[in-house]
Amino acid sequence: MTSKTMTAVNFARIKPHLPWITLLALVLIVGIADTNFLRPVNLVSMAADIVPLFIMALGMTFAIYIGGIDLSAQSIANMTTVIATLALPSYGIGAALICILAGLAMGAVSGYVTTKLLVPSFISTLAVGGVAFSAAQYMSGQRALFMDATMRDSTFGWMTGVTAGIPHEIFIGGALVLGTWFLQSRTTFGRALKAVGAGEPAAVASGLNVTRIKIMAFALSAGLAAIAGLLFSVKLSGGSPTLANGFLLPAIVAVLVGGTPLTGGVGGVINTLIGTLIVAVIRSSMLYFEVDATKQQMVFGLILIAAIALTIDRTKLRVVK
Amino acid sequence: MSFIKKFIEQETISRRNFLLASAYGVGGVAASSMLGGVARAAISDPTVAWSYRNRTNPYWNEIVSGGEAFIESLGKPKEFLTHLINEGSSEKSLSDVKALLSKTNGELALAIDTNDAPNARPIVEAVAQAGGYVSTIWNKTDDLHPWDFGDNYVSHMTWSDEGPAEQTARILLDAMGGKGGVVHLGGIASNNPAIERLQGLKNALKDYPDVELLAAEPADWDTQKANQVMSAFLTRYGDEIKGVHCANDTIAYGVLEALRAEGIEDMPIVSYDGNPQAVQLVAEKKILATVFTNPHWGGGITAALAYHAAIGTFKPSEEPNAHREFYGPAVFVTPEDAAAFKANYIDSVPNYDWKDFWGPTNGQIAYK
Amino acid sequence: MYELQKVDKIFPGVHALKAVDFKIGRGEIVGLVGENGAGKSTLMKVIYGAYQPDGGDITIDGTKVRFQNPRQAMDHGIGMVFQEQSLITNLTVMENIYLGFEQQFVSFGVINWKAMAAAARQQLEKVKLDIDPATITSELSFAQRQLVELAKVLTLEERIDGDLVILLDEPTSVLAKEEVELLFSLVRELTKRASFIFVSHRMDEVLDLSDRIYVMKDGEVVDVVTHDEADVDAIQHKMVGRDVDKEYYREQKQKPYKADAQPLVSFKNVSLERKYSDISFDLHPGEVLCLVGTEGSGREAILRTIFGLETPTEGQVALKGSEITSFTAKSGVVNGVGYIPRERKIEGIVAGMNVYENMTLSQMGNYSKSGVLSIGEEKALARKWIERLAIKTPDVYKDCGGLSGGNQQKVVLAKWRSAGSDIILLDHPTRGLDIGAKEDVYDMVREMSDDGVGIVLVADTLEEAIGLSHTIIVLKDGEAQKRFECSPGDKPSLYDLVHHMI
Amino acid sequence: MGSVLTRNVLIKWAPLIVLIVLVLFFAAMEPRFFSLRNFARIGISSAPALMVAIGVTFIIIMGSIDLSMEGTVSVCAVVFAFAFIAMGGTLASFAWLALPLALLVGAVVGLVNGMVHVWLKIPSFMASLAMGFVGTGFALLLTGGDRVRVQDELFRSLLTERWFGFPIMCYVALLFLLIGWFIQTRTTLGRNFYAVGGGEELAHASGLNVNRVRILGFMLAGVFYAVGALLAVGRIGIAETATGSNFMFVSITSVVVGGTALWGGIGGVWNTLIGVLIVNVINNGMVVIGLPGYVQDGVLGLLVILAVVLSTDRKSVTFVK
Repeated sequence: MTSKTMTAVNFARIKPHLPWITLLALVLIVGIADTNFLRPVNLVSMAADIVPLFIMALGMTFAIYIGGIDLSAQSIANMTTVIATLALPSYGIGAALICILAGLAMGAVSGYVTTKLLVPSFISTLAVGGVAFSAAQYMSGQRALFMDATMRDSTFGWMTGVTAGIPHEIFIGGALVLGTWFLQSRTTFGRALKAVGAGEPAAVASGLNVTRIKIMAFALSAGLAAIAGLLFSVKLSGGSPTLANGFLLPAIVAVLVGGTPLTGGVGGVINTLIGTLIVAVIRSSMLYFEVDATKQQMVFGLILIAAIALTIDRTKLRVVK
Repeated sequence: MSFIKKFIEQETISRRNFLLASAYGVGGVAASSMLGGVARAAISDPTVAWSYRNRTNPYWNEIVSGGEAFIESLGKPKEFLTHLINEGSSEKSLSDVKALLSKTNGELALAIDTNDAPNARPIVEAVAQAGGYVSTIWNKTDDLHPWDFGDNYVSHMTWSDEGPAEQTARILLDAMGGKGGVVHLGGIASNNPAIERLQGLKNALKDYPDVELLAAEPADWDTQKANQVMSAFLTRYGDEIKGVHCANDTIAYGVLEALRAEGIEDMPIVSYDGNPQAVQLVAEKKILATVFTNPHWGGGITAALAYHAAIGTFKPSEEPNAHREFYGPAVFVTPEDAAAFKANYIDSVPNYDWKDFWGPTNGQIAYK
Repeated sequence: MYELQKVDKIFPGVHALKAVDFKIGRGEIVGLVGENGAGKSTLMKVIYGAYQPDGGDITIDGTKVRFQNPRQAMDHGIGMVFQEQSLITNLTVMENIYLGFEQQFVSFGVINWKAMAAAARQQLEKVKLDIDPATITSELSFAQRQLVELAKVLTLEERIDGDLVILLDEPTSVLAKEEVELLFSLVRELTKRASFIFVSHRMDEVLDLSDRIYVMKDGEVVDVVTHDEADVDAIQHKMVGRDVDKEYYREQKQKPYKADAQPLVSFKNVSLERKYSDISFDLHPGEVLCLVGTEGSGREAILRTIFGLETPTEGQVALKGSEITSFTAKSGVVNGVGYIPRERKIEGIVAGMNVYENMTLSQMGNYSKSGVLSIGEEKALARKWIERLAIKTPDVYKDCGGLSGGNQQKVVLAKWRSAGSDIILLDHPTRGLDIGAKEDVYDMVREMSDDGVGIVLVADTLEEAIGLSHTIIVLKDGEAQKRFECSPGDKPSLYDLVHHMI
Repeated sequence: MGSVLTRNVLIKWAPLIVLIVLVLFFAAMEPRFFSLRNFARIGISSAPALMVAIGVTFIIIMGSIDLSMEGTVSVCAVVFAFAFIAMGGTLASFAWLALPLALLVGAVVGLVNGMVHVWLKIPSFMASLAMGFVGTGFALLLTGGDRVRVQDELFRSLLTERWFGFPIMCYVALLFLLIGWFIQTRTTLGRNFYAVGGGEELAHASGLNVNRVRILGFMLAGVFYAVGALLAVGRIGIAETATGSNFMFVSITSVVVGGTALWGGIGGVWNTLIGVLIVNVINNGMVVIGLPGYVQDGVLGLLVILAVVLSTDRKSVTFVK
């Protein structure tokens, strides 16, 4: 074997690890610039703060994993901040259940419209998101709503508490990533998702109920978006139809940077975990490098291009569209 | 090479903190102390930061210019002010503040609009826990008060928009001759100022039985959206519209252009915020009135309050409640005084005394 | 004229071409045969410029050339007619013909459609195709499209001064017999203007058409024979490296099926609008039932109906005696139907999933407890079937997209057989496979029959259909024309079938 | 044969029929909707959106997607306004040079976008999303957040001067629509978009320089975004970082509603015209018939799903993502 092919083989071996190598490199770069960044306190608190966004990205992963997209996630999170705040006084912990069910239902509608009415998910989820946003506005009476602090703490205090120096958000995020990882890699549903993402016609020809699987994927995506909204609502102790604004694009970016491309069947929830952390680090790095306010967005875009260029595994992409 | 020197210095200081923090972590010392809760009397040289929505809005630009003017009054370059831009995302707002608290070890004087009211509590809690100082404007929940946080939550300033909006509405309704239809184009529907400004119009309408509120639609503080909504209003109500009540100046621009497209030049319009461009339009009588909330002063004084509390110039907990929660100034701008106003506030920015914290304010916040 | 000398091509881990010498003279038709993986397609890609050789020289009329891309090869008169349908179906015929070479019809940035149509009509005349060049390609039949592709390559004639070399990669795979003959007569006629390199799995066609035949095995040219010396057995021997059984279709292993047992599949006057009408048959355990007909005669639609992908508009379908009311793939699978589709890479395997994931895809319920997969059991199953069907794969973790065609087919077969499917639908199961792999498939068909599995077959060739089946139903335009019983030694002739097909 | 023909004809005209039905519906609900002056208003709000949508139409025909339009529009608008004012501030002076300059800037941004996508082999969704951040960020850097007013009466005659009841900007949009149509039907580049969308690998094997077509496609799209930017500035007389806001989802929705398929190869600029009109008629109509603001997002979503279901030839595909 020539040395050229050797390096090619070695690079192929490194490729799957590029996302976390990128993450590590970014952490080190920022850490060298300012060692404050590397303090465990800071890293833990950064991780805890990104959890709501991470949960939404986790859901988004499933939509993207089957080759679709979920643009309704942010509106659904908005809606659940309102539902959670409204339902807390009368239903207590049941409010959480209502939120998740509402999310699942909205996602199932997106899935139905995509699979049965053959409307591309880009459009169907955008439209369902509009419905969720309208619902949020209607229910909230177009106002910001507040949870009663004592009621919040007695019902949902466990979500925002701290144990042994670790904020509970991290446990929630960790539990969800473990759960979804198990779902993705150890269950028949996860396997079916992979088949649908990587080769839908073959999945059909193997007798899988592809329609149902896709609807479930969109429901799961919206369900996790609802959990993200719920957690955010508890964290902020209130709800408003615009509270979760600004979640959508970072969540999509987190999934993509993690190495789950839009072609489907590749990547997964662990990738999204890494991708979300990359986004969090890039965001903090703006502060640590004292990037000028008017330049931040441009710098973010440029780093993003570099990060995506590094992390995507092009061997799995047949055609780059 | 200076940056290397700076790096080494920084390194030496932060290494100490790093080791300290690690020691806490390893030793498993009480969790709360690990996460901050640092109590300190005063900070000699705090980082000063302003956290706001975005840079694409003239209102926030004015806020920032005030913040920078305050920094320059300290004899520092205006780059000393750290900008946290949340792009309308409460999530980013909170994350950025926490990141900055980490970076500065809590040695922070923060001025902030928390973007959405529910976001105020976690931010204030985080700053207080890290031992920083924070002053907020606009958004906060009614149950959150500076005096519940000792010195660290320095102050909250907001503007009561209902009264001024009612007064501009009266100017508008009078200009309409007290009869005909009026439309309202509002901000993002759930934003507090949007709600108050619409309420102001409704209050005024009680005294004008012959004026009908034809419609009130949100235009999201956005010029282009306002333009489209106004166009549609013209179709629906046509000549019935005798006046337009706008929730802010940016909306008014869109409304003016929609009217201009139809060749309507003399429609009575009032707006809010008192941006330079709007003041100019008031002088030209294209807009009948706007309300100047002096964002330049607001931006400067909010940063100044947090800063001076941080360095110990005054002790917030020893100040009366009226000095912790108060209304900001509101100045009416009408065609008669627009020229004078422009000369005083816009063409030459006044040199404010950034230690006169409460001079121009409008009394303690009252809750309904 | 065109010559390759000691050409090498190396991929990571594979020496794909080993010092290949190849030449073609003016007006010659050269056949290229070899098993899958012998290096035919690599050689062709080197010839038309898609790959650059790692060693050796390419010369045209003695001058050394090196092509960076297909475009440069075209500029030297080398064109390719692709195996897969390579016309872009949403474009018009003339746009396809001149794709990438529109510039000649452009003046001041504007395409002159009339000039292009006139030129395209001229090209179509060369292949004796009388259609409007402005027709959208998707409206053409497969045979017409194949001719358009040839016409497209023939545009080189006007563009290039020197000689032409045209590669034909499996041009006959979608053509009916008489269409093949038309194509061959065209090719012979065109040798006045061009040389051809002809690649096909159909040995008879290669022998029929070629002046010389290159035989490839393991990346090497193992023999070159002239038309007159050529002998099918000798060539196949060289290709495979072993004797090909005279009893190619395993006719001697054909056993009578259990005609008295309850039918596995029963069609009673079944119709599907615009696909087929009034079809009736019974499939018994151990029976191989072959559906014969041209493309679009309704063969595939019947298979898809049995599997549950199509819902018939009339008639009754019963699987194992129970009538089917809801037609879904799921119900098909539950009733023991296994579908081995023609588009192996698209519908057969999931590229990107490994061997065991593919094998259990249709039967995950058997390898899971309340939705949780038992991956250990899956791997055990895969190892068992890898051994049983001699699937060539390094391990069970290998991505199926990276397996050869024959091994992919075996994985698909293992998927259904391991799940205990006893109704197997085979749609062109040997398409694109080399002889060795084909024989493996024929063996498996017989083994399944012996096990009492009922098989519905849509064969790649008529010979295959005749050789393998117990029963043949000839279809034309969606209607059953004739039913043949094919016991060993008493099989219908090709002519009998063709007579009813057209 | 007859039934096939009518089905094809129906599919071809379905988007127009949807548009007509919508117009009649709103006219029935509120007769004032059906007036020349209101149609002119719809025309004004449609004109900039149409330009942006035509730009992205070409990209979508190629089977790619472009999410960079918000950034590109902002950059073009801001550069135009600065140059216009610096060079004299009225069309009667050399400031007219700012118009071609804006188009040039659009082309350059599109070029960079295309190069990032093609050369770095990053899927267009991600590349253009990141480039959108860069564009908006660059516009912010230029303005520092300020708004730039363009008050020249001559330039503003785009809005104020009317022929046959419609302002000049509608005719400018029409002119560029015809140019787009010309590119689509009569130029090599335009036809090559369809080739790439119909079968990228096949087109490549036919000797087509697919990468070049892609990059040129993004460049062309950039030029149309620039025209959209000029009309947007002409409409409100202000250029700012937010000029490009909200164009992304609206333009892609319009393209899909018009019957251009997201998987490429089908559709064209006339479809996009109809799509843009459908979306703007809905937006205008909802306000005109007095629908409360908070339900408008939801109703828009539902109507968009309905329009896509009715106006797309979805029989040609077996599944949709």
